Parts: sequence; structure tokens; C-alpha cells
Amino acid sequence: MIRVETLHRHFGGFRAVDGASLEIATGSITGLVGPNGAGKTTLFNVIAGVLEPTSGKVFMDGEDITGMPPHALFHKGLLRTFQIAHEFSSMTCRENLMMVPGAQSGETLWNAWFGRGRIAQEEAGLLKKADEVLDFLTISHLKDEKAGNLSGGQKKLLELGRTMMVDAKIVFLDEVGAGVNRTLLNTIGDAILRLNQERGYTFCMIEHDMEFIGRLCDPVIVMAEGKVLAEGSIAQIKANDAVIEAYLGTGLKNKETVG
Amino acid sequence: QTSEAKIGVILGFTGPIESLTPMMADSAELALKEVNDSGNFLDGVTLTPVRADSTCVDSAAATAAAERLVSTDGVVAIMGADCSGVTGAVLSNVALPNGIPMVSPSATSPGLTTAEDNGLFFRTSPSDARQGEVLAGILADKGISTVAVTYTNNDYGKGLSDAFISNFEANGGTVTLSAPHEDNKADYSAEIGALASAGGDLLVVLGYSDSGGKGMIRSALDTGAFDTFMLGDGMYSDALLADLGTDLDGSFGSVPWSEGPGTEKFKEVSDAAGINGESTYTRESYDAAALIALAMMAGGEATSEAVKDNLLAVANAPGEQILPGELGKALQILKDGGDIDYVGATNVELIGPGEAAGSYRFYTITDGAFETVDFR
Amino acid sequence: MSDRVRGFVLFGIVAVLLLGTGFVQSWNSALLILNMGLVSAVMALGVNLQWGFAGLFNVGVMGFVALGGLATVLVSMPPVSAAWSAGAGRLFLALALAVAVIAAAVLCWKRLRKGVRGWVVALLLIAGFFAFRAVFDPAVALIEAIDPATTGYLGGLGLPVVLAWPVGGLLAAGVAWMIGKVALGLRSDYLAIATLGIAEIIIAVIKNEDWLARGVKNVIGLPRPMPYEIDLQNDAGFVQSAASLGFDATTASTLYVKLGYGVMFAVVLVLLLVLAQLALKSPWGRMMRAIRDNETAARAMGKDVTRRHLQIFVLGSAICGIAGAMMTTLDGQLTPGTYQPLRYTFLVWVMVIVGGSGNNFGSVLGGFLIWFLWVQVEPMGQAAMTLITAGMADGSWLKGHLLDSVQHMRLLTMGVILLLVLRFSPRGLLPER
Amino acid sequence: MGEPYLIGEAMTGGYGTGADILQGCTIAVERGEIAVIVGPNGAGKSTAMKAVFGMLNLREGSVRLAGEDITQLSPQDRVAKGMGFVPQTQNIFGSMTVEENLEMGAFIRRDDFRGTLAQVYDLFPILKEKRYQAAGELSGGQRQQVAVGRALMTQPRVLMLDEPTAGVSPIVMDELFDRIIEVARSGISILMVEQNARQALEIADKGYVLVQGANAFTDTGRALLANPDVRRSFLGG
Amino acid sequence: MEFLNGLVALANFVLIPAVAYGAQLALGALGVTLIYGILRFSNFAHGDTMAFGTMCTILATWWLQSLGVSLGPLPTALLAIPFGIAGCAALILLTDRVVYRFYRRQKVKPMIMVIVSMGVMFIYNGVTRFIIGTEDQNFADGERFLIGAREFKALTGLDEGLAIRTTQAITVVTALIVVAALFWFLNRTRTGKSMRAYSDNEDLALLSGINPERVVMVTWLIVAALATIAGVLYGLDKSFKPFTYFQLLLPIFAAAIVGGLGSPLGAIAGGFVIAFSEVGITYAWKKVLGYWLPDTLAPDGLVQLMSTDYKFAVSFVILLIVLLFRPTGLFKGKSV
Ligand SMILES: Nc1ncnc2c1ncn2[C@@H]1O[C@H](COP(=O)(O)OP(=O)(O)OP(=O)(O)O)[C@@H](O)[C@H]1O
Ligand SMILES: Nc1ncnc2c1ncn2[C@@H]1O[C@H](COP(=O)(O)OP(=O)(O)OP(=O)(O)O)[C@@H](O)[C@H]1O
Ligand SMILES: CC(C)C[C@H](N)C(=O)O
Ligand SMILES: [Mg+2]
Ligand SMILES: [Mg+2]
Repeated sequence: MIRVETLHRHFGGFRAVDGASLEIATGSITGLVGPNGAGKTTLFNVIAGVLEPTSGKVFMDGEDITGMPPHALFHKGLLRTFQIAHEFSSMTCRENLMMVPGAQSGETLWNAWFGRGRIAQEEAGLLKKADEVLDFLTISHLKDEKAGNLSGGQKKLLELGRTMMVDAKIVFLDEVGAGVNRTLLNTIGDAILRLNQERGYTFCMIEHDMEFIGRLCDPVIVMAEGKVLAEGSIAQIKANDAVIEAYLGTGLKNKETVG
Repeated sequence: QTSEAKIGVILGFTGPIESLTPMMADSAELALKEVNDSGNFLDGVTLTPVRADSTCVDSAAATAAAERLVSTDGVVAIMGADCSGVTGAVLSNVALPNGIPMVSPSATSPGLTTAEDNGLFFRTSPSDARQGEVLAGILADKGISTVAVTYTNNDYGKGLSDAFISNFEANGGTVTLSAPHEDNKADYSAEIGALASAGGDLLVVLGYSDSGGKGMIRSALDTGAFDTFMLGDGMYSDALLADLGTDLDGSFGSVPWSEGPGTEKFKEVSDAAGINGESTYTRESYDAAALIALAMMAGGEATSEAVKDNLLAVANAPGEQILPGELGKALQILKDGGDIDYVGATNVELIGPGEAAGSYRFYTITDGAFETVDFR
Repeated sequence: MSDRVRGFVLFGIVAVLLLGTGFVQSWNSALLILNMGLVSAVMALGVNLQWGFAGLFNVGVMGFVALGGLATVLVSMPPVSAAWSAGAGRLFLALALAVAVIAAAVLCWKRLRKGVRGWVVALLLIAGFFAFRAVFDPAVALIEAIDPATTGYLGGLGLPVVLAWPVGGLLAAGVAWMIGKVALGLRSDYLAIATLGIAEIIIAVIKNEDWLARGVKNVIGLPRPMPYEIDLQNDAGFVQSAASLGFDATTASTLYVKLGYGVMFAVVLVLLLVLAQLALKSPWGRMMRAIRDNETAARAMGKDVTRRHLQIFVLGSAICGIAGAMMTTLDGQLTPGTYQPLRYTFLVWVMVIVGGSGNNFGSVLGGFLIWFLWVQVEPMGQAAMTLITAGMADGSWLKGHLLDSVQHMRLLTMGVILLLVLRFSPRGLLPER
Repeated sequence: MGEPYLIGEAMTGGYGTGADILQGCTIAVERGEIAVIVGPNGAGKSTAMKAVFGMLNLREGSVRLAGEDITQLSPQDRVAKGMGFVPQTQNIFGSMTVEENLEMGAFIRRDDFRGTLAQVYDLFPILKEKRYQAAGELSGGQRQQVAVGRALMTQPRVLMLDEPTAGVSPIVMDELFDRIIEVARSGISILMVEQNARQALEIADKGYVLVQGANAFTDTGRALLANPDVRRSFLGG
Repeated sequence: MEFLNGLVALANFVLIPAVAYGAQLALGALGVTLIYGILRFSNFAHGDTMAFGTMCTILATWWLQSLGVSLGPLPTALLAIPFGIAGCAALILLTDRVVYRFYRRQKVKPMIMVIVSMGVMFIYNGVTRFIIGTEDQNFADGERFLIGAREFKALTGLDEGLAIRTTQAITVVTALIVVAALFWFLNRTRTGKSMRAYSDNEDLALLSGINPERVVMVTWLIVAALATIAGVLYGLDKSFKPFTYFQLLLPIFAAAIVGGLGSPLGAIAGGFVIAFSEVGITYAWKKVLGYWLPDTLAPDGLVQLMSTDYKFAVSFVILLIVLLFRPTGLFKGKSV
């Protein structure tokens, strides 16, 4: 589905992504892990067209999508969430979701003026869909609340909810789990599995919760210092010394001594 | 008959010429006060000035102000407006529709000569078309044939410089560069740089004395780009001399003025009233207001029609000549059925569609003071 | 108080202010304020479209208003045939040359390699500039020589002046499109200063290109869509019907003409307001608000932010252009020197913000209210001063000084009122929601 | 046992004039102990923290520090009294360098804070590497480290952390918890909100489960972990 | 000799005026940029603040002059500046207390602050005119020139003169010192850093124990000082007229923005960019080329790229070009 070839992205002299090559297979749920600052988010941003690569190429289904603007990629079915929630803060939660689907006929001025009937119909459909998503995310009581007033975790949920508004081919999730209650996260995990199995979405997700990764992802790619450090099943990764050293660590030193 | 008649005084009390207008308004009101104090005016009718702000540049605000004067305060005539742009706006939007006569002391743009006015528009200042000739004539007499020109970038400056340049070139002169300047801007180095490069025997400055014009001269003197200047009417002010002192010695210029007793008399009158009458267009303002009052008297009623119909008659010959400070006398003459020829502070002689014929004072600056050469 | 009630009350207050002006001052004043209020409301609507809907910080309103004014001259004034035969051909040749050079430069920029293209384009532009000047300057000299005191320009097309309104909109839209292509990538205050600069450039062109619309020499006596008051006063039929309504001819004619303008302006305002409101309350409006809130996220959600920005920039500017044409029609003259940022850009912004940005009705309200104040603070300031000085001894220095300074009260009063209004509703009188 | 070192008692309040988010919830921490707050998203955990820190007007209830009623004090004054806080979002100065961020943490300190700075760099080595970079250019996890580092620089007597480990890698998380234990041992009270609840509760002396602005469960960390209800509903099984 | 003459002409009409004007703009832009950087809004009242500070200084100057105090070759006004700053600071702090603080507490959007500052502008505008009137005030005394054009010619025997005014020199020196001081203050001192922290994230600043009211007060005090100094130096060089100070606002903002809002170094750079493009691009090269080229090649025309009508337009075109390549100004400014 997605192939990244020796991708570089430098900030001044700093190589945030330093020649990473990787592949995300169609229909997979690929996990992307790595220490803080490994370049994961930067990689996402380059793939999603937010940042220009310094060099290297990105392909989607064989097509060269390097440097395509984000909105064009969206229409190709590539969706992403943001690590630091990017809600539309002065709009209600419902509106945050309803604005997502592309090619709404009400998005042209002509229709906004003269096609009110058709718009009303479409809107009714969107509204239903948005309410379903809000329900699923357990924030339906907040549908008319401004998104700017949500709690940190709720914003992350809304962020995820947007990807559920349309039929995507591939979804990039950047730490949706951070700050989300673990019980809810399990439900979300179930949903991701369902979307993957029933609707054939491909997922690529950055996450630091190894349990969550372990439950959903195969394969898992480990990045460090802008390069791919290892790739394989969760078990292989967990056993990889380099990964343990750079990323997983060996647990608490002080734990035993606590009360 | 009412015992009060209101006269609108529309000048730019805020905006780019805000430092000139208080003196102009004072002078106009001085004339009205004189009329009232004489006790000779129309069976005890008092003339009350009502000020309004033309802003000099915002036609809409000026129109609104004028409209308010006319419809709310019920003014029967307007002394004003000051700048040519807003004057045109007030004329066509307020004065014409309501039949209110306007006497502008200072709107000198040649374009106003041909503006549709239905006989309602007068000005006590001459059109700049005439001043252009005068200035060119001065240079011809002095035998100067290459000059650089700078003018304030509005209808007044542009109109005046057009008039000057065409006359000057017709006399065989060469203008090396004619560069406009915007008023009240922070810096004039660019203009001076270009003008200095172009060169010329002197710099002709057609601007405002307390604004861009002064800025240009100062900049030219400071950099040594020019040391002699020829000044248009807007540049004549004591403040300019006070500021620049003897640096201006040798420069010269022209200003609407008339020889003779009227001007001196005005200085006396204004000094006595504690008003600075030596500023630009104060004389014209006094005359404008005086003419309105006299025209009313001649018409026998304090109405717009009276002003419109009689203004030319009182301003021009035949009749007894009237100077500033003699308004009471004039009123008496008119009351007695006599005829007057208002001379006023500026030797008023209204020609054509009701604008001052214009006589100009050609002066030079010697030892930091204006010195009259002759009148033309 | 619900939003709707609040809206009614506030519009009611404006109506009362206008009616009050009618009763206390005069109906002519009231109508004049109303008319400019309508024009201001249209301008505010345009700015609100850009800022309130899409978060575009356009401080170049003045430029677009002036373009509308220019359109009025170009459409309605009679052509100056002498000028046309003197230099028009050459002039248009020069303009065509300019367009060709710019097109070639853009093409080079797009086609050439990074390293060389800067130099090539620069060279092309400089050479093109001199070629252009060589053709252009003589043409201008020829045109401007034709009776400079009264014409000295090409004149217009001699068409009905109302046509200038849509044309003004189109002209503004066209220029906005070009500006938008170049400058819309800039953020907030940087875009602001860029648009401010472009407005200054537009004014500079109108002021200095005399062949176009006489520059600072002004075009006065523009044709009007309404009859002249004088003609009405001389029209026996009109005088009679006025008399039958109990009006004298002068008053009736002035009111009639002003009402006529008022109705025309109101039609335009209502039309634009309806369109703006429909647009805001649609998925299009939602998309715009999303873009305003967070561009990055909107892009990721498939919205073509650049294109939408351009679209709304062009639309908003076009509305300002229409308003500008309407205003120049009302003034009956084009006086480029009067275009000052304070009056035509910042005052409009005050209208939008005080009214409540993002809310169309708020902008309209702000337009009426602020314009009313702009005109009426002068007498208000005077009244305040008279009140303050009432207790002082006649002839005291302070009293004299205060009375002399009364004109400065105008802006001071404006400032105080502005601060008071914003104090009681810091998000505008009719906030977005 | 006397009164806890820091206690927000029966707090009720909300944002602006909106509805009450907190409904009489109580949170307390003893000297040198770690108290952890868990609960579903939107339960009011962050709100409770803000309330304790005085960034929210309480309609009812009080906050007391070492027996002194500080309900009316401004956040700044609370900082002066030795409280430190890392908010959940917007917890760094994006346009300032990493080092300046840390210096700002020490703003109220008049002594030489270079020692503390070195300690923070020891704890988060990556920050030392990036000390002259603008904090806004860091990765999500790195920012989080800056935020915690800034609070540590204050050398507070109570440290309040709102989800300090969100987005940090396992190895850093372990380091962080280690360090928190150390800090607590040195006599500083720690009040912390966590979604990585199991790890957090393991080291907690006391745990609070908040639901809809009220206390649902309160117990020792271990006990809460052992409670099947709590595990299922709030800790993800 | 010919070459020197050309060089002197260029220096006299382009370099020196542009440097001096640039420094004047920079001093104004520093105030604007500081307010933007710390308080996060574009302050439209800055021009009128400058006017007010200058007015206070003028009044103090007159008073000093009446006491017979003088600085010899330097303008007396320099001595009066502290009084001006004090007056200006009093006004600004009062304004902050009565006006800005309310909106700050309401956490209104920057745009509202801009409009509020416009209201303040109107009021200052009225107050200044109310006190000193609208007329031009010339309050410079002392030596006007370091070296005058005639003196220079006499001294060097060149055909071209070179004039450097005392005020020009003072302005340039002051601008450089002030920028360095401000840069140092913001980046190196505790208070300066706390001000930047406040501007970056107000809530977090609070959590770090920074007193916002103090930050705001210090900012306003510096602004008062900057505005007064800028206004007085400008007034000494040209003259004082309230309306001109309002007009200065536009180029000042342009300078602050090309340089990058919030950056003191940017303000200086921006001031020079604006000044040089105004003065330089419209310069007519005829004179200089006349000296530099052999007589046969000497130009007939003015060799002027653009007429001076467009000097302001040209400076904005340059500004636009700079922004297109550096969207937040030369020195990476902020944007709210
Ligand atoms: N705009 C920028 N300018 C300079 N450096 C940057 C910029 N953005 C990111 N970096 C650097 O690039 C590196 C990679 O950042 P990135 O956000 O991709 O990390 P990450 O793998 O997503 O980490 P985390 O797990 O903490 O989110 C970091 O060291 C960061 O400091
Ligand atoms: N600024 C605000 N204005 C109005 N309501 C708010 C605001 N911030 C939060 N809320 C509301 O208060 C409730 C509690 O929010 P809070 O941030 O305390 O939740 P939380 O328990 O910290 O959740 P999370 O785990 O997601 O961070 C939420 O329903 C949220 O919508
Ligand atoms: C007041 C005057 C200086 C006005 C100028 N003569 C003009 O016509 O605009
Ligand atoms: Mg990341
Ligand atoms: Mg929270």
C-alpha cells in the first residue's frame, strides 16, 4: 500500500528522518514505535504531505505521491490523526465531524445558495453518521460543546472520530492512545480491528503502549534516530536487544523498594 | 423675520491642514462679529457662525457635516469649504440640492471654475490657473530658465504645477523634474535626492508651509541640494520664516494679496482682536464671511437667495470701496440704498463664475523677512 | 437575553438613533447617515466574509473601495475622444506589452531550473520595464496634454452609472485574484501589512496615473442614477405632489433623491446579506470556519485551503469594490486624495469587530452604528464640551482653551465610545455564537 | 494522623459560568507520598488539578496546604508557597529554548539552580542535547520531558503532574517513575493524574478514581489495582 | 576627484538620509515590535504615544530653556527626555489600568486588542492636540550640523557637499545602543526572559511564579521610553506635528513586519529596508553617473527607475518580495 524509499527529512543540520525505508502492506495494521524524537511523527508528516521531504520518495499503491498536498492525499483515501490534537476549537464536536467528508455538494457556493434541498438531505445523513461516531467514542453528551472546551483525552477521541467519518484506504494514527483511558482504548482497539477486517482499512499507528501495540499490530517497525532499527512481529521486537536498549528498557529500578 | 441667521463655517479642523484652519475660522468669525457689533445689520438680525469639520480629505464626512449644518442648524450660507476636494463634494451634494450658497476662502483648484454650481459657488481666492502665469512671469523677469518643481500631491498642487509648467515652458523655460510630495509624511529624502540629481537654478515649491512644502525645503537646505526657492501661495507664512530664519534669504514667491490699505487694515483689525491674521487664507476667510453678510444686507433679508443674488454686486464695482473693519459703514450704505464695492483684505474682485480675479504679491525674502517687490 | 432578542434590540436602537436624528436634526441628515450606513454595512460584510468566515487579515480594504470608485469613472464618464485619438492606441499597446512581459516572466519562473531562473526573470522584468516605459510615457504625455484642467484623461465608457457597481466588484475581484495568488501564503499580520501595502500601491496608481482618472485632479460631476434635485424643483408635477404631501419643493426633492439612493443601496445590502447568510449556514460556511480554526487540520481533512482562501479573498474584495462603487456614485465624484487607511480600512474593521466578527448581522449592525457615531461624535463632542465649560467663568483661560479645542473632541469622543462599547461586549455586540 | 499536607476538600466548581464539572470531589496527598488520580476521559481529573492550583473558581469547598487555607490565593502565590504543576496541555514555552524553559521553572528561586539543572539533564539526556533548540520544535515525548523538567526545577514541596507520561517512550516512562519515587522519598508530595494507570498505581501510596467530578473509589494504589471493578471499568481490564 | 564627487553625492542624498531615516523608523518599530512580542497585539496607538511622549519632552524643554539650561552643541531636549518618558509612562500605565487590563483579563482575541488600541489612539490623539495644539513645533536647539554641505565643500574642495546633522548621528547611535540593550535584556536577563515566557504561554508563566502584572508593567515602561526617545529624535530632526506622528505609523509597522514581529534586530533591519527602498529605488542616477562615466556616455535623462510618486509603493513592493521569500520577516518573527 505505502512504500517509503530512503526518505530524508532534515531540519537545518538535524536529520529527523535519516534514510528510512519501509513498507506498509495492504490490509495490515502496522505498528511504528521508537524512542522519543526518533522521527516517527516527522515521517508521518512527510507521507501525509505536511512536510516536504529533503530527499527520497513515497509511493501509494505504486503511485508516486511524494510532495502531494494533504488535501489531495485525503481524496486518495489517506487519512491521519495528529499527535497533538488539532481540533477546530470554535466549532461543536458534531461540526468537527460533519466537516470531514469530502465532495460534499454543499461545499460549493452555488449549491449553498441554490441547492438547499439537496444539502439538507446530505446533511441529515452526515448528522446521523456523526452522532453514531460520537456515541461510539462515549462523548455524545458533548455534541454541541465547542471542541476547544474538551478535556485532553476527549480531544484525542475526536481526532480519532474524524477518521471514522469517511471510508479510508489507509489511516495513520499518531499516538491516539496517549491520554485516553485504557478501558476506552480497548474498545477503540476493537473498532480498529473491526474496520481492518470488515472494511479492509490499512492502519499504521504510532504508539508507546506496548500492550496495545501487541494486541493489534503485525508487523511492528522500530525507528531510532531517523532510521529503521528493526522490523518484525511483536514477539521478535520485544526480544530484540537493540530495541530493548534504545526503547523498551528494563523496568523500574526503584519499584521494589516502594511501600 | 428671525432675529438670528446662521452661517456655516466648514473647515478641516482635524486632518492634514488642521494647523491652518483655526486662524481661518477665527478670521471669518471676526467679520461676522464685526457685522453684529455694528448694530446696522438687518433690523437687529444676528449672524451666528456654526463650525463644522470638513476634515479636508474625507468627502463623506464633509458632506455629512454640511448636511447637518444645512438641515439641522438651518444655516443659510456656508463659508467654506477649505480644500478643493471636499469643497467639490459639499457643493454638489449639499449646496446645490438645497440651494445654499458657498463662499470658499481657499479652494483654488482650476477644476472648480467649470464645476456645475447653479450660481451658488463663489471663492475669494483666485484659481491657480492665474497663479501659474504669475509665477512663470516672475521667472521670466528674473531670466531664470531651468528649474525643478515640487508640488503637494493633491488637486491644488497638481493643478497649480500644471498651470505653472505650461506657462513656464511657453516662455521657453525648462523643468528638469517635477516631483510631487505627499503632505505630513515622515521623510522627504527620496524626493530631494531625485530633484538634486535633476538639478536646476532653483526649486519651485508649490505646497503647504507647515507641512510637506516646509519638509521639502528643510530637506533641500540640509543636504545643500538647493539654496534658492520659488514659493507658491500655500508656502507663505511667518512660521516658515521663523523656523528657517535667514536660510531662505534670496528666495522669492507669490501669494494672493493686494496692495494697499485693505491688507494693512486687516492686520490692524485682526491684531486688535487678538487673532493671528498673517496665516494663509485668513484674509480670504474674512472676506468670504464679510461678503456673505453684505450680500444679505443688499438683498434685504438673511436668506440664501439674497446671498446668491447679491454677492457679485457687493463684491465688485461700482460703489464705495470697503476695507476690513469698515463693515459697519458698508452696512449703513447698503441700508441707505447705496452701492458698495467690497475691497476687503484681498482686494476682492470676483470674475467669471464668481471667483477672485486675483492679484498677487511678488515678494523676496531678505534678512529673514518678506519684502514686497511688486503686485501683479 | 437570547441572541435573537439581543439582535432585535440592538437593531432597534440603531433605528431609534436614526429616527432620533430625523426628529432632532433633520430627515436629510438621517437619510444621509442611513445611506452611508448602508454602504458601510456592505463594506463590513465584505471584510467579515474574509476575517469572520475565513480568518484572512485583509487590511487593504481601502484599495478595493478605491477600485470600485475607479470603476464608476471608467463606466459612467463620457469618453474624451480627443484623448482617445491622441494616444489610446499606443497606451494599450504599452499595457499589452506589460502583460506579455509579466506572463513571460511567470512562465520562465515555472519552467526554468532553480539556479538560473531568478536571474533570467529579473533580467526579463528589467528589460521589459524599460521597453514598457519607452512606449508608455509618450502615450501618457499625449493624453494628459489634452485640456489638463478639465480632462487630460481617456474618460469613461459613458454607460449608466449603476452598471459601475457590478463592474467595480469585478475590477476589485480581478485585482484581488492577482494579489491572492501572490500573497495569500502569508500569515496573519504579515498578510495584513502586505495587503495594506497593496492598497497603498493601488491608491498611488490612481493618484498618479492621470490618464486613467485624472489622478489627484479629481473627477467631479459623475452621472447619477437619480435625477438632480434642481430638476425636480423645476418640475411642476413634482412640486405639486410634494406640496400635496405638505413638503416644500427643496426638502421634498432632497429627501426624494436620498430615499432613492437608500432604496437602491438597501436592495444591494439585503441581497448580499442573504447570500452571505446562506453561505455561512451551509457546509461551505462550516468548511470555512474549520479552515479559520486550524488550517493544518483542515488540509488533512481534504480541504484545499489555498483555493478556498483565494475564493473568499476574491469574494470579500469584490463586495468591498461594489461598496466602493456605490459610495463614489453617492458622492458624485472620485477624489483619490481622500482615500486614507484610517477612514476606509480601519474604520471598516472597527465596524466588523464592534459588530461581532463572524456574524453577518453583527457586521451590518456595526456598519450602521459606527458610521452613525463617526458622523455624530462631532456634535456630541461639542455638546460635551459645552456642558463641561458651562460652569466656568466666561473669559477664563481654561474655558477659552477648552472651547478652542472642541474639534479635537471628535476623535476623542469616538475613542471613548469605542472603548465603552467593547467594554460591555468584548466579543462584539452580536458575537458569533 | 493529622490533616494531609495538601488537600482539596469537597471541591465544587466549573469553567466560567458553565455547569459544575467538579461535584464535591476531595483529593489529598500526605508529605512524601504519591497520590494518583485515574478515571475516564472527561471525568474532571485535570479540572480537579486546576482547582487545587487555583486556576478555577471554586463555588464550594476549600484547598488547604499544610493546614493553611489557600483557597483564595492566586496560582502565583501558590507557586511561592512551594507548589509546582505540570498541566496536561500547553505545558512548555514553545518559542523559548529548552534551557530557557528550565530556567523559567526556577524563576522564583533566588539560589544557584545549576545543580538542579544538571540533575534534570541527567534524568532526560536528550534535553541536554537539545538545550539550545526551541522547545516548540521538539517531538511530542521530548516536550513532555521538558514540561516535567520545568516543574522539577522549581524544587517544589508538592509536585502536581497531569499525565506526565502521555506520549513518552517506555524507557523514559520507567526513568520518570523512578525519579518520581526518588523525589517522593526526599519528602516531596506528588499528586499525579495518569492514564498509564497500572504502572502509576503500582507506585502510588494512594489512588483516587474520579467519575463525573466525584470520588468513585479511594484506596491505596495496590488495593485499587486489585479491585476487579476498578480494573475492568477504568484500567482496561 | 570625479569619482569622489559621485560618491559624495550618493552618500549625501542616499546613504546618509536613508541610514538616518532607517534608524528613526527602527526606533519606532522597536516599540511596536516589543508590544507585539510581549503583549501580542499590534498597537495602533504607538504613533500617538510617540507624539505624547515628545510633547511632554517639548514642554520640559521649554521649561529647561526658561531656566537657562543648555547642553551646548547638543539639543536641550536630550536633557528633557527623562521628563518626557515619565509623562508618557504615566499616561500609558494609566491607560493600561483603565483600558487594557480589562480586556487582558477577559482574554479577548488579539484582534479585539487591536481595535481597542485604535480607540486609545483616538483618545491620545485628542489629548495631545488638546494640550499642545496642532501646529508644528520646532524645539531643536544647539548645533544643527556636525558638518554642513558648504563647510564640507570648503574643507575638501569637492564640488559636492556632504551634510551630517547632529540629530542624524544621535539617532543612529541611539538606535544601535537601544537595540543591543533590548536584545540583551530580553535574551539574557531574568526579567526579560520572564517577559518572553509570559508572551509565549500566559498560563504556564503563571505556574512558574511569574507575575503577569509586573511583566505588563515593565513592558509598558520600556515602550514608553522607546516611544519617547523615538518621537523626540524624530522631532528634533524634522519637527513635531501630531498628525505626522500618526502618519509615521505605517512605515513603522512596515519596518517591524519586514524585520519580523517581536524581534529587536528585525526592527533595525526592517527600518533600513524600508528607508533604503524608499530613498534608493527612486533615486535619479543622473548626477552620480555624470561624475562616474566619461563625458561622452553621460546620461541625458534622469536615469530614474521609478518616479518618486511611487516611493511608498516601491517600499511596499520590496516588503512583499521579502515576505514572499521569508514569510515571517527577515528575523523569523512571531505571528499570533
Ligand atoms: N520543526 C522542527 N525543527 C527542528 N527540529 C525538529 C522539528 N520538528 C521535529 N524536530 C526534531 O526531529 C526529531 C524527530 O521528531 P519527531 O516528532 O518525528 O519524533 P517522534 O518520533 O514522533 O517522537 P515522539 O515519540 O516523542 O512523538 C526530534 O528530535 C525533534 O527535535
Ligand atoms: N475550558 C473548558 N471550558 C468548558 N468546559 C471544559 C473546559 N475544559 C474542560 N471542560 C469540560 O470539563 C470536563 C472535565 O474535563 P477535564 O479536562 O477535567 O477531564 P479529564 O478528567 O482531565 O479528562 P482527560 O483524561 O481526557 O484529560 C469535560 O467534560 C470537558 O468537556
Ligand atoms: C487650504 C488650502 C491650502 C487649500 C488649497 N488651496 C486647495 O485648494 O486644496
Ligand atoms: Mg511523535
Ligand atoms: Mg485531563
